[in-house]
Amino acid sequence: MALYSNNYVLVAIFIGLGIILPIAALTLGRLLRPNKPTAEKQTTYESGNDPVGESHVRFNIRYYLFALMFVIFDVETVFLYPWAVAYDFLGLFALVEMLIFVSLLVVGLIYAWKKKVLQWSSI
Amino acid sequence: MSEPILPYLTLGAILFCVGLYGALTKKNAVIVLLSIELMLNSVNLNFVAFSKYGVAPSFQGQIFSLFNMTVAAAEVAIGIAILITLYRNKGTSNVDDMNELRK
Amino acid sequence: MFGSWPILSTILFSPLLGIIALLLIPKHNGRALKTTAIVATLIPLVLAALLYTDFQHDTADMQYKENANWIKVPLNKEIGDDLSSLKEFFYEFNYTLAIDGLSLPLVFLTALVTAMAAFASVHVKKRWKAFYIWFLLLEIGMFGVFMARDLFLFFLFFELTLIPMFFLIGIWGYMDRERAANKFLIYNGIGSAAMILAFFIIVNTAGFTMQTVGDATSFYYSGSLDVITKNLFADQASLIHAGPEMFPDNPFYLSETMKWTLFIMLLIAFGIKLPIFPFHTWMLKVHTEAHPAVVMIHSGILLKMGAYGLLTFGIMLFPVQAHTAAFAIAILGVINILYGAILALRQTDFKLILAYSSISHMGIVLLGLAAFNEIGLKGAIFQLVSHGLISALFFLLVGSLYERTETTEVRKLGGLSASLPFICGFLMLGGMASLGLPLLSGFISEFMAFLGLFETMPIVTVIGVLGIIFTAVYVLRGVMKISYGPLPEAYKGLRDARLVEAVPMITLTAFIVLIGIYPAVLSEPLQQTVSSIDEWIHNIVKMGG
Amino acid sequence: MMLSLLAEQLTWANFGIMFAVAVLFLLLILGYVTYAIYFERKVIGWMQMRHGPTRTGPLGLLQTVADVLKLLLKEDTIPKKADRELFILAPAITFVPAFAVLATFPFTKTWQFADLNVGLLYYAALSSISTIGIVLGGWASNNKYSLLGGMRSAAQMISYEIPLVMSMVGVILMTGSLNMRKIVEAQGNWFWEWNFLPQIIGFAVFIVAAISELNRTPFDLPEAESELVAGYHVEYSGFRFAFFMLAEYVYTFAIAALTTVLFLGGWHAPFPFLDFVPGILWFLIKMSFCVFFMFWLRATLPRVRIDQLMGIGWKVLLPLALANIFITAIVKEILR
Amino acid sequence: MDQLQRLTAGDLVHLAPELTLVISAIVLSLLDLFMPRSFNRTVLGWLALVSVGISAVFVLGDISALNRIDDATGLVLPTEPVSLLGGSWRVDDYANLFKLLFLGGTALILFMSIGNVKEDEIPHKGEFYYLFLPATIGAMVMASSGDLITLFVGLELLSITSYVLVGMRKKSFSSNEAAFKYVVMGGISSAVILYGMSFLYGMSGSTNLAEINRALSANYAAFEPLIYVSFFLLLAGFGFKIAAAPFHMWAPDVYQGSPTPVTAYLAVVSKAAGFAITFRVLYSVFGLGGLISQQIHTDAFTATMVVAAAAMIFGNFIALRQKNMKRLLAYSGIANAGYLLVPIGTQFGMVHFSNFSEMFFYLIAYLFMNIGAIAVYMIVSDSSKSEDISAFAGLYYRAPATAVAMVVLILSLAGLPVTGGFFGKLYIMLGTLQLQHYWLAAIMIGTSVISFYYYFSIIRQMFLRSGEVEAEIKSSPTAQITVWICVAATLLTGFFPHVVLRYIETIFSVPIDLFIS
Repeated sequence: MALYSNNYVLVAIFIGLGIILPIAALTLGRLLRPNKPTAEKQTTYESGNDPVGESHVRFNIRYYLFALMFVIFDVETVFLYPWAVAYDFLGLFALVEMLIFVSLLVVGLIYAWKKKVLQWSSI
Repeated sequence: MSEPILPYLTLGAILFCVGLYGALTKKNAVIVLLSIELMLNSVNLNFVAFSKYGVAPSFQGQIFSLFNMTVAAAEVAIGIAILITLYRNKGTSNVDDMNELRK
Repeated sequence: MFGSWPILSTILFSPLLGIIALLLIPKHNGRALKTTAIVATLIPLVLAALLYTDFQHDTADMQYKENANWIKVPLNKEIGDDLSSLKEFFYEFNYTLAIDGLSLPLVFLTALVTAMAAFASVHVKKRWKAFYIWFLLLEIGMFGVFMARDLFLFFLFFELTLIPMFFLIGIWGYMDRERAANKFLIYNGIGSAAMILAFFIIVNTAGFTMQTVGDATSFYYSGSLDVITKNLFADQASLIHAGPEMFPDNPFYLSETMKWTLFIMLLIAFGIKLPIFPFHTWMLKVHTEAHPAVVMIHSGILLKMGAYGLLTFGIMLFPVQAHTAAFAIAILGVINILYGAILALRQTDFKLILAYSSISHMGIVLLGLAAFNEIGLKGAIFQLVSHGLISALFFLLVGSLYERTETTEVRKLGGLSASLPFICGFLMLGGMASLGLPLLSGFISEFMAFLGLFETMPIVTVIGVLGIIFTAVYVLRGVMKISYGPLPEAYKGLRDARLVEAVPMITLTAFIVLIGIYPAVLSEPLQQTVSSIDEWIHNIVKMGG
Repeated sequence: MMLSLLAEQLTWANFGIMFAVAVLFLLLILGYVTYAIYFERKVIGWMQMRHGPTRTGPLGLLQTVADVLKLLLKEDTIPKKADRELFILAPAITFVPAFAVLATFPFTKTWQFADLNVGLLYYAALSSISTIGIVLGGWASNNKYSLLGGMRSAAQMISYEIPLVMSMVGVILMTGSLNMRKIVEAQGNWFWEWNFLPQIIGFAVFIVAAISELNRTPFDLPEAESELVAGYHVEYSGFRFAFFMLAEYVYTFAIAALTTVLFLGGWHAPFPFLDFVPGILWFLIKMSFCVFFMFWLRATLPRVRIDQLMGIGWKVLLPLALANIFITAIVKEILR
Repeated sequence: MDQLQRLTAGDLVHLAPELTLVISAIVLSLLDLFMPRSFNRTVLGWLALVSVGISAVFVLGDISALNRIDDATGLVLPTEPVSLLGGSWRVDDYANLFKLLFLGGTALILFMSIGNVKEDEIPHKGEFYYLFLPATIGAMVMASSGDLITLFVGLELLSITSYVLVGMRKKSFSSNEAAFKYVVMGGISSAVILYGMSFLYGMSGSTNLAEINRALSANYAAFEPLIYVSFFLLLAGFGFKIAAAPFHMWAPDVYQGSPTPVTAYLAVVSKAAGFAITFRVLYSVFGLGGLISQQIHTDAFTATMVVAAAAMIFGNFIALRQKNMKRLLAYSGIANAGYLLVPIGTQFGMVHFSNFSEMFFYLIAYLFMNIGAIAVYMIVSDSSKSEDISAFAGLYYRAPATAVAMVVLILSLAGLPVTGGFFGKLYIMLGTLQLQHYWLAAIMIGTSVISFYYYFSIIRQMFLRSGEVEAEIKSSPTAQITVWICVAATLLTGFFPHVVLRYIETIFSVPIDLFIS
């Protein structure tokens, strides 16, 4: 266990390789591929028509609502994981506590549900 | 204090200051919220570092940082929610445009 | 006469009857409201008169003492482990009333001037109900100030005069009334601040008493003047005398420096009210802007509260300091006299002339106090009463004049004795009393004050007497200009004083004359108190020096 | 082999070996991707009564190789209006975590790269980073289709991340560890002792959520070609495009491996008497089945609508996942 | 794993006040969700009020359980406080008194808002009512915590809920803006507090307040600079929460933008909760044990006094220039935070151990006078649709009784006799004088005098001016009753302060209830 950090060396190697590969491949590609840009090539694709208006449009508000829901629920798993790992030591009391905790979350879910946050009305 | 902790604390302090600076000076509301998150995360770094290399290592620091994360998430969720209503009403997320009050 | 009947409380709260009665009367019925209010102020006046006659003249003790437990705040007892025998530890502020020869005349003066002011307020034109309610509340506050024998209680009543006065100035005053009310509030607020700070430093040091009954010890802080005086002067075992060499970090020790600080703070606190020279501006504003009936009370009584407080708390609690500072106080007095007089000379508004004259006259009180002998002290008190009566009379007249002419500008007035012989007659009489004509109250008081000071500081006295000459000039000039000379067209056919105006004029004048002719009426009840104070101060000073 | 290396003091030599093995693995993965694509086309072709690629090489085996070479040689245009830096960065951001998550999988008892205590957490944490790459790519292209694609991808990812993560809690409860090796070891030698049976709800939720996380049919809304042309990678061409594809297929590998580890008993044989077959083979078989299953689904199911997609995630999977957690916990408590 | 502390059913009794609120908050939110749209949400307000009442009954039960009266002597026998979950949750008189205060304040605010929430301003009326409950739970957790983690969670529960409450007027830009500013400032202050806490934890390896103090006392020499750093960070963070200058910037904007009942909530309950933790943390970490004899101790409490002085001076001076009533109240709140910090900063002395009752009494007085004043403001601003002080013009003619009530409340705010506010300030000042911090007492009194000016400007408006409208003001009975309750309480605490103080002193004991051990 003393050399546990070796595991992370390996992880670092993986991440490093993950970075090296795109760099290497793209550099190699640059040497091989042709590069003859024209104005037409570089226009934004809109089914063959000339692009209309600005593309950085305003997003539907739904996206944000879901993002908020995600933040809340995802972070709660922070408590679920340690609890699950240590569940064998904790026993019934922790189960009840977690039940309370999660039922609060469920109330939140019901709230969102009733308030029609989960209803996706448009694209 | 044992040696290995110093870099962590230094990094924490730097992040904290960067966050504080950002939160106080930035114009874009989202960046302000991000800066606050940065501050909170620098604190987490401190806690985790202390819980491993502190004078009296203990697991409480890690627990604390877990709580911090959730709290930070809740806080930023509220922040964004308010920002959305703000944006709906006035169509801006620039902090400088928030000058309705004090008039 | 009163037996065990709590006469002081009865007087103190008798205006409440009036307030309750007023509350029941509909607010548009001005006549009923005014009548009720006048009757309501007569009740305490009658009671005060009875009190005056009943008062024992042959003792300097506090009389009609009433004491009721009120606030007893427990403090946390966990003060160290070695005090396991500690049973109780608390702050005690009691409802303690009593009067001596010093406060008796002032209580009576309050009742008198308030009643007269109630008469004078028939000129008030709006919102009578609220006016009289505030008016009567103010009376309660003033009574309380002169009766309270507990620092806390005194402070409460002192502040209680503040709020009604604010409204009385602010609502029923003239054009610039709001500024006047604000100025009044802030200046007096600062005075109260200095006072409360000084008072509670005293409570926290000199008010601390340790009492052991059996094996149970109790500590307490008290606001009672008796306790504080006892700790300061009688009980040498009290912790306030234990300096750092005996008891390091003694929280109760009252060092010389601290005593000086406290004395100066009290001087400032009461000096603002008095007013002493640099703190007087607010008072000018009030005199010119407030309704004359209100100014009657203000000039007649409220200013006296300053002098009374200075004597009872400043000088009596810190006699050594006061005695040492006697010269400075005298100088302040002289500055007041001269400053007031000189500026009064330059004024053309009769109200301002009277305001500056008040400053000048209050300077004489300071001189009397600074003399530190019996005659001087007596003179100061005489001056308080006398000036109270005279200035009340003056403002009563001013109110009546203004009612008719709608101006107090001396230059615009003239020859009024033709159309208003009655009012102008009293104006003349007031002027005479004010400049100290013998056989009127002004003479006897100024004479005693100067005489007292002459014994100790002859040169200062001589300079002060200069002020009297100025007084003669400005008072006479003002009064003459108003009464004689050509009568402007506009003022022809004015109606002379009505009965409701004449009654207070006559009453006040009667008292002025009474004191002037027969000063014993005032000096008899005063005598024992004054001489015991004087003796006592000199004993303390001798011991301290 | 790796495990013994990990137990030793880190030297340059050891590092070199580790690096070499990792490179080897990378090449293997690239090979896998190449043939997974081939396999997918073939499978779908058969299912649709077609042949799939046949021309290039024997049985069309070289088809994907040719595709890769084509992409490598193809001109790489970056639209003028695009945000250049982000446009270039996005594919890399998508790819790096895809490869990095592979570091912790235990392929057999001995064959594992990094033996992390928090292996599962590591996977969950890293895998969500890829979405950032997709959103960035969609945004940086400055194209309406790609932006929509990117946003959809984000919405989908965040909606299914939660059921995914929560469905794994059941497994963690069973094992009491986040270490993937321990999770496999905790599953018995008989196939009914594997987690997929006791954790059947969790398993179902996991599969649905995992496929959605992969943005694969029937949940491939971000690149729904009939609506958004090609979704977030409309503007990408050449090898940059290839990296998006690469990431997607590496993830199929990762998810399949994860399913195997969590629910299908990892290297265990379904019956103890089949133990003679090497563990790595079992692992590969199970994993291949998972991969095949995904291709199968693609050929079978139509794409869902976005409101259905979100509905399933929040209103069905999340409650189910939560229920699963408590059913597991309560049953454990009763059996204790 | 034996550090793990389990709860028993008996322990749940001590959690009952909080649990009541938790359950009712959940039930109310579900009710709100499933009630038909046409149903009037006001009933939720009443239900919330009832639950607050039940919770208060539980707290009272706790108090009587902790302070049994000896049958023989009739004296109160304080028992050791209940400590749950490894010392992270403390049920002691300190906490219970604070809880009563929070519940009382919340009840008054709920009561005053019932019938005064306008649907067109606050679309989610039901939420508006029941969101006060979690906020109050947060405050109660803060009061009861003996551990940094619990404390922080409580703090955030209160803060986050208040962010939402502030932004409740969804369609009003100023409300949104206030909420956002509050989030940002609150977030920064949370981070600052946490950063300070992280050092405390680092130096001691524990998050328990008592253990931190023990560890710091044992080796303060090694950590001296870090102790200072953590103290100042905490002071700054707490300063934010209680809106003491120079950390007050958020308060005026937020008070102005919030719905009026929420302004009252922030000004009273939220602030009181801030004081609950400030007092507890400063005393149990920096005010005890081996640190007491150190320079650190002196410096820490001197710094607190300086902050108190700054708050009094800033608050009162800036308030002079305010035209908007809510901003005025905000600055007055800043000044009051200064007054309340004084008993914390003065520390214990040779004969002085009454810091808690000083602070607490003033909090009580502050609660009533502030809620009362805000209720009057609500009545006035509802009828005139203006937030300025000038809305009060001629109130005496339009609603004489209310105007008179306001006079009492303002006298109390200004610290004039005979009101709770007067005695509260006086009592704090007496403590300061006992410890001979004369400069602080002088600042206290001096700034109070300055405050006369702006407080009386309201009186001037009401009595000396006449407004544009002469019509009589119609106000809801709940608001009226709130005003009169507050006036009565203000006068009673002014005339009979000793009754309240005796109660506090009887059940509260410094060594048993304050020192976490």
